[in-house]
Amino acid sequence: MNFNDTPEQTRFRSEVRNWLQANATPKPPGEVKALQPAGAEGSVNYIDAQAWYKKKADAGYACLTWAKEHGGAGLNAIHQVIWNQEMAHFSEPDNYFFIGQGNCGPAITHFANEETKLKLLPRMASAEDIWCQLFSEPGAGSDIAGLSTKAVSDGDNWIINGQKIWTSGAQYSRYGVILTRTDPGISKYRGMTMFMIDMDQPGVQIQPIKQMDEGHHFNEVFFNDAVVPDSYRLGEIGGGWGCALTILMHERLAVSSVQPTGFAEFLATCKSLELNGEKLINDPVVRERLASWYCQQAGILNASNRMFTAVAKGGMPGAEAALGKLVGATMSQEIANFMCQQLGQSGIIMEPGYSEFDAHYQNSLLLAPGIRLAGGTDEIMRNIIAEQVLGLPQEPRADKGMAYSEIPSGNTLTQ
Amino acid sequence: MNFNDTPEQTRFRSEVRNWLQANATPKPPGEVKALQPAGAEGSVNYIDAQAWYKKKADAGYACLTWAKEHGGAGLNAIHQVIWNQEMAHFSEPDNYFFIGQGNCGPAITHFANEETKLKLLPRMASAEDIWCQLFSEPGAGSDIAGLSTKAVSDGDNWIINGQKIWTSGAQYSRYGVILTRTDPGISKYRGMTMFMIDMDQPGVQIQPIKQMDEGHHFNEVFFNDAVVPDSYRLGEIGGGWGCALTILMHERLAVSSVQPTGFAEFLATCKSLELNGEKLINDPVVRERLASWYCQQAGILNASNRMFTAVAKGGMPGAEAALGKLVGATMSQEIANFMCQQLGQSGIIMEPGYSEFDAHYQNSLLLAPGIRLAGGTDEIMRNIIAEQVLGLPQEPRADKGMAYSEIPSGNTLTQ
Amino acid sequence: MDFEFSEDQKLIQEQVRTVLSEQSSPEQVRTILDSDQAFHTSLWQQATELGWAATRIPEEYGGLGWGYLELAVIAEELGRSLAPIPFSSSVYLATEAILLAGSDEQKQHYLPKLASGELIGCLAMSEQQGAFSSQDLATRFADGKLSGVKIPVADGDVADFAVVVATDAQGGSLYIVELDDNNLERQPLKTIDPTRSQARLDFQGANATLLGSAGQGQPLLDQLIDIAAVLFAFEQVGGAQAALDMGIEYTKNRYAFGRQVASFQAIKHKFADMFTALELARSNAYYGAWALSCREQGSVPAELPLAAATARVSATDAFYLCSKENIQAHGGMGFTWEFNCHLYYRRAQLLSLNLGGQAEWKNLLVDRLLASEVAA
Amino acid sequence: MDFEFSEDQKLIQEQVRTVLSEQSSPEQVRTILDSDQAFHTSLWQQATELGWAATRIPEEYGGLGWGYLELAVIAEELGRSLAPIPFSSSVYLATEAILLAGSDEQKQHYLPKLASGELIGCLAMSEQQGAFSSQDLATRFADGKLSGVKIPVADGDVADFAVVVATDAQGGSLYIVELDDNNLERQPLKTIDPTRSQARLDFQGANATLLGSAGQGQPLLDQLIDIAAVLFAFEQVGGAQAALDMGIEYTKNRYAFGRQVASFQAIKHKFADMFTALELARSNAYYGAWALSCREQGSVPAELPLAAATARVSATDAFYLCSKENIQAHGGMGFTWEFNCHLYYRRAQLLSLNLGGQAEWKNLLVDRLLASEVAA
Repeated sequence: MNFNDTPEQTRFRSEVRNWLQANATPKPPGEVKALQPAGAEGSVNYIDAQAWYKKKADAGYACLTWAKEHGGAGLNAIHQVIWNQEMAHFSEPDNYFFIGQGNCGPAITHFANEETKLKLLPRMASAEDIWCQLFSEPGAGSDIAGLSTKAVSDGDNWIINGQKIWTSGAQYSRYGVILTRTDPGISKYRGMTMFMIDMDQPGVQIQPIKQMDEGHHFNEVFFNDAVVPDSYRLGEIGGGWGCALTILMHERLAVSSVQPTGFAEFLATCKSLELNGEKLINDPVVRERLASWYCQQAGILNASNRMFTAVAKGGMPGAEAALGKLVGATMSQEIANFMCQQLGQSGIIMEPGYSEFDAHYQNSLLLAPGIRLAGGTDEIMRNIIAEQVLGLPQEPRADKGMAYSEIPSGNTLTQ
Repeated sequence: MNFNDTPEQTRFRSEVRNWLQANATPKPPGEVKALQPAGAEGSVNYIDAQAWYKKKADAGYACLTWAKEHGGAGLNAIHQVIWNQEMAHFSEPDNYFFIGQGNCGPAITHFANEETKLKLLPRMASAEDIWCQLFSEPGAGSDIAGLSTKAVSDGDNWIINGQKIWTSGAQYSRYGVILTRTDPGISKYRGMTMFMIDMDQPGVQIQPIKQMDEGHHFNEVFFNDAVVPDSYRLGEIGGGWGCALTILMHERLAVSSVQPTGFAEFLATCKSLELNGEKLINDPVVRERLASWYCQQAGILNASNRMFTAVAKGGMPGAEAALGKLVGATMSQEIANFMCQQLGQSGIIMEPGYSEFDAHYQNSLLLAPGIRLAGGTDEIMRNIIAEQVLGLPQEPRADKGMAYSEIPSGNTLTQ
Repeated sequence: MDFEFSEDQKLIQEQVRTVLSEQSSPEQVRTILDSDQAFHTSLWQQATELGWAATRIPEEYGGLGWGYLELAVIAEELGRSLAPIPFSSSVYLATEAILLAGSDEQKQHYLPKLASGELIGCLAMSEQQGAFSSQDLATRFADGKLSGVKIPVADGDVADFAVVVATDAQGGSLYIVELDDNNLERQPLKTIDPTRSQARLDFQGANATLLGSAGQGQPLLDQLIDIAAVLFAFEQVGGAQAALDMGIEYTKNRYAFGRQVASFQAIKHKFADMFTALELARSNAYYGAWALSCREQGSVPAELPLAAATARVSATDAFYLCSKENIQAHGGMGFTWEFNCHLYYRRAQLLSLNLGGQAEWKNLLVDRLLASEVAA
Repeated sequence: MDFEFSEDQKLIQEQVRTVLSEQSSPEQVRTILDSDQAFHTSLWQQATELGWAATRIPEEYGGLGWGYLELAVIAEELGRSLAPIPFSSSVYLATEAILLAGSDEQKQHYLPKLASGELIGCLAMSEQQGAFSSQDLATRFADGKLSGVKIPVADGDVADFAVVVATDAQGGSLYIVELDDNNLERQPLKTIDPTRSQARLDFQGANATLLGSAGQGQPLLDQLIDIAAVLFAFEQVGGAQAALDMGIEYTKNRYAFGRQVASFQAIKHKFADMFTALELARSNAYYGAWALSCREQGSVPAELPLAAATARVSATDAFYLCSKENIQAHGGMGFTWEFNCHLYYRRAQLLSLNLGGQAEWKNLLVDRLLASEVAA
C-alpha cells in the first residue's frame, strides 16, 4: 500500500510534467468546468482535439498502456493514472476520443489479427482515425443483446441493415465497432457478431439527437445495405456477445476514473458563494451534504485506484467499476438540485449574465439525467454488481431458451 | 373537504370526551412514549387491558363500527377517528387487542354465519375473549401462501399439524384465526382453508420468541393433532386465500392510523434537549430533518384520514394503506439512529439513570427493525403498491402452475 | 369530517381536465417551448372565458364567487397538463393580493378585468439569490414613484400590472404598478422552464399605488405566499401524477429481456416510491386546501401557515422525484428533447423555486411547527 | 503507487481470520452477550500471545515493530468476527497514546506489558452528551490528583490504566491513571452492545501522571483520535462485510414464491447498495491506512486528518446500512435474539459512537477539507 511513486514512476511523472508544461495549456485557477458526459469536452472542436492527440502521439504519450507497435507506450495502468493526475492541471481535450481508444481499441487488441492491429491501432492512438461504438438500438437499451440490426453474409462481405442510437462521435468517425444480429433463429446471446465498419460509405447515415439539455453529444446511425468485408469481423461468427462483454468491462473501468460527479464545482461554489450575507460553507446543512458527497467522491477515486492497481498487476477490470458510475452520476444530479434550491427564486435563471457561474447548476441539472443513463441505467449497474460481483442468482429469464425471433417485444420509438 | 365535525359528530365527540374524562387516565404532560409495535402497549398487563376494554364495552364504545348486535356501536369509520383523536389525550391500553378486533373480527364478520357472529363477536368486542391471528410460518413469511401447516378432514372435525410464528398475544388468547393447507396437491393459492381455533386445547403449544430488543411481543405456536370442528371453518374449503386477503386489507388500514413513527418523541426531544449548550431545535441540520420527517408524519396521517373518509362512505380499505407502514417504519429507525448519533459517545448508554429519556432512542433503534418487518417487509409493501394500486404487471412467477407440493423450497429455521 | 372533494368539485375538475387535454396537450405545450411566445394565448383566452380566473372573485366583481377548493382542483389540472399560461401569477398571486388588501376602488377596477382575463397581474418580490427577505430590499417607494430591480418576476414580461414588494417610509408595503408606459424596463429571461415566462423588471421611478396599509408589506406577503403555496402544491401534485402516469404507461409498453419493463421489480419499486411520495404530498395538499377554505369563513385558521408549508415542501419533493425518475424509467429516450419527460422535470424545478427554494421552506416549516405547538 | 495490501499483510490477515473464525465465532461472541463477563478472556489471551497487541510496538519494547498496515488488516478481522476483547481501547488508543507522547520511562514501563497483554489500557474522554469538546471538561488535575467523572469509557471496567483527558493549569493535558486502588470508582454500564464493555469512571483525587507535554492535551488527542478513526474504520468495514455476507448467504438458501429470495431484484439491488457503500468505505479506509503508514516514516502527512475523517464517516455509513439491511433481508428471523443479525447492528452503533457520532465527524471532515484545500 503506497501512494508514493516508485523511482521509475517518479521519473515518468517528472517527464510528463515537463512535457505538459512545455506543450499544454494550464487550467485557469478557479475554473468551474461544465458537467459533461464522460468523453465529451464541451465546446472543443474535434479538429482541435485531433491536433492535441497528434501532439501527444508524436511525443510518445498516446495510449500509454498499448504496445509500442500499436501506437502506444508499452506502459501500465499506473502510468495512466499518473498521466491523468498531471493532466488534471491542464485544459486540453484529453478525453475527447475516449470511446474509440477506451472501448474500440481493446476490442481490436483482443479480437483482431496482428496485421489489422498494426494497420489500425496506431492511427487510432494518434486520433488520425476517429472511432465510434455502435451497440445500443432504439429497441435494445438496457437489454443490449436484444438488438435487431442485421448482418447478412454475401460472399466475402456482410450487408448491414438497421439502426443504432446513442453513438458518440459518429459524425466525425472514420470507423465504428458494430454489434449485429447474424442469426435470429437461435438464442439471442449466441446469434450476434461484431464487426469493424467503415463509416464513410453510402449505406451509413448519421443524424444527431437533440438532448433534453439542448446538447448534441449523441447520434442515431442508420444502416441501409452498408457493406463490411468479412476481414473486418472481430471474433467468431456468433461470438459477438463475448466481444461486447470484454468491451463493456473496459469501458466501465475507464469511465470510473473520469465519472462526472459535479463535486469539485460544488466545493468551489460553497467556498465562494455568499447567500443572504453568509458563505455557503458556513451553512451547517450545506456542510452536512458536503461531507457526505466528499466521502462518495473520495470513495470513487480510491476504489478506482484500487482497480487500476489490480489491472497494473495483470488483472482484468472487474465489474466493481459499475459502482463509480452509479454513485457519481446520482451525485451529479443531487448536487445540481441542491444548489438550485439554495439559490431560491433566482435558481431558475439561465441567462448568462444573471445566473451563478453561467447557469452551471441549471445546466448540470438538465444534463445529469443523461449522465445517469449513459453507459447503463442505475438498475443495470445494480444488476451488474449483484450478479457479477456478489454472485447473486439471476432472475428467472422470460426469454430463456427462446430463439431471438420468438422473444416478445412491443418496443417502438414513439412516446 | 371539511375537517370540522358535523353536528352529529360534534355531539358524539363531546359525549366521548365527557366519558373519557370521567373514566380514563389522562396522559401526563410531556410523556415520551416508548416506540412499540402497533397493537402492543408496553408493560401493561393484559388483565388490566381487559378491564379497560370491558369498561368501554359496558359504556357502548367497544368496536364502534361493528353492528350493535355484535357488540359494537353501529357507527362508522369517522366516529372511530374521532374516538382515536380524543383517546390520544389519555393513557389507556386502547390498542391492546388490536389484532383480534382489527383482523379476526372482520374475518368473522365477513365469513361466519349469523349464529356464530352473535355468539363470538360480543365477547371479542368486550375482550372477554382474546383472539390471535395465525398466518405466518417459519417457512412462509413474505410468501404467506407458501405455508405448510396442514388441516386434514376427520369426520366432522379437522386435525391441525404444523407451526405458526410471529403470533401476537397467543399466550392469552382464547381463540385464533388460522390459515391452513388443506390440499397440497393443487395450486398453493387454492389449497388453503381458514378456521377459527380454540387455543385452549392439548394440541396447541405456545412458546414466546425473544426479540433482538429483548422484548417478547410474539410467539411461536405449535399444533400437534389440534382439533377444529368443521363448524369453525371460515369460508369455503379451499377459499382460505380470499379470506386472508380480506383480513390483510383491514389490517393495513387499521395499522395505518396507529403506525409507530417515533416523530412525536423526536419533536419533543428537539425542543427540550440541549447538546453542547444549544437546544437541538436550533441546529439547522436537525431542523432540516425535522421538516422532512414532519412532512412524512403529516402525510401518513392525512392519507389515512382520506382512506377513513372513503371507508365511511362505504368503500373497501385500499392497498394504499401499505404506504403508511412503509414510510412510518423506516422513519422510526432513521430517527432513532439520527438521535443516537447526535448524542455522541453517550449515545450507546442504555443505563436508565444516564441515558436520555430512559434510553428511548437506543430502545427504539433496537425495536425499529421489527417495526419495519411486522406486517410485511418494505419489499412486500412496495409490491402491494406497485401491483394492487398502480396495476403494474406481476413478475414471472416461478411457482406458477405448480402444485404446492412441487414448489422448490429450501427453507429451514437455522441461520 | 369529510376529507374528499365534493361531487361538484370533482365535476369541475373533470371539465377542466377535458379542456386541457385538448388545449394543453404536450404538443400544445411544445409550441411554447419551441417558440418565442411567452404563453399560450388561445388557451389563456379559453381558460378565462370558462371562468377559471374568476373562480375566487366575488360575484359583485364579475367573478364566480367560488372557493379555494374549486381553485385547487383547477390548479391540479393546470399542473398535470403543464398549461403554459400566466394563471398562477394572475390568479393565485395578483388576484389574491387584491382580494386580501385592495381598497374598494382597487377591487372595482381590477377584479372584473382579472376575472375576464382582460388584465394579467403578477407578483414582483425577488431581487437577489438566496432566501427572500423583505428586510433588505433595494426596491424603494418614495413620493409616488417606485424604483429598483426585481428578478425573476414570473410573467413579468406579459403582465399588465405587478404587485411589488418595496421598502418605503413605513418599512415595507405592497404597491400596484402598471407595467405599460410607466418608466420601467422589462426583459424576458431564459430560465429552466421555457414553457412559463419570466422577466427582469427594472423600475425607474414608475408610478405606483399603495395596496393595503402602509408598512404592512410583510404580513400581507406572508398571507399571500401561504395561499399561493397551497395552490402551487396542487399544480405540483398534478404534474407529479402526470409524470408517474407517463412512466408507467411507457414501461408497460416497452420490452426488455423478453418482458414488459414495468414487470421488473426494480422498476415497480421505483414507481411505488414515486407513488408514495406523491400520495403523501397529495394528502398534505388536501389538508392545506381545507385550511385555506377555512379562510373563506372569515377567519384565518391557526393551521394554515404550517399546513401551507407542509403542502409546499412535500409537493416539491414529490414532483422532483417523480419527474426525475420518469426520465430514468424511459431510459435513453427520456433524455431526448423529443420526448416530453423533460417538460415535467423543468416544471418541477420552476414550481419549486418560484415561491422560494426548499431550504427556505423547510426552515419556515419548522418555525411554524414550533409556533403551532406553542399555540396548541 | 500500489493501492493494495502486500502479500505479507494478506498472510497476516488470513492467519488472524483463521484464529478468529474459531475463537470468535458467533457462538463465542454470544457467550459474552449472554453473560456478565466483560470480555472474552481466553481470546484476549490468545490474541496477545499471537502478538496482535504488540503489532506497532517497537522491538526494543518487546513488540513486533510492524506498522499501521499490519494493524489495519488485524482490525478488519476483529471487526468481521465481532471479537469481544478490549483490543481497540488497549491497542489503538492506550498504546498509541504512549507511543505518541510517552516519556522513555513510561514507554519502558507500559509498552512491554501492553505488548504482552499483561496490561490493558483505555482512553477516558467523554463526560457528557453531544460532541466532545475539551474546552469545558469537568475532570481536573491539580497537585498530582485527578478528579471528575468520565462516561462512557470503553473497557474502563477492565482496564489497568486509563489515559485521561483533563483540564489543568496549562489548559488541558493527557494523564495516565492507574485504575486499581487509586481513589476512584468504576461502574460497568449497560450499553447498546453488551459484547463490548463500557464503564463510568469517577475519579476522586486519583494519582495521575502527565503523559506528553502539559497543555498539549488537545493536539495529542487530535492525533490519537485520527489514528484510532482509521483503525476503527477497518473494524467497521470488516463488520459491514460480515453482515453483507450473512445476508447473501441466508437469502441464497431461503425460498419464497418458489425461488431463492436472493434472486428477487429488490433483494439483489439492496445488496448492491450495501456493497457499494461498503466498497466506498473500504477504499477510503485503505487511503486512510496509507496516510497513517506515512506517519511511520516520521512525518505526519498533510492528508491524514482529512483521510481519517473520510474513512470514519464512510465506514459508519456503510456498517449502519449493511447491518440494518441484513436484518431486513432475513425477514422476521432477523429480528430474533437467536439469530446473529443484531450483533452486527449493535456493534455498528457502538463503533460509530465510540469516537464521537456522525454529526460531529461530518463537521470535522468539512473543516479538514477546507484546511487541506488551503494547504494544496
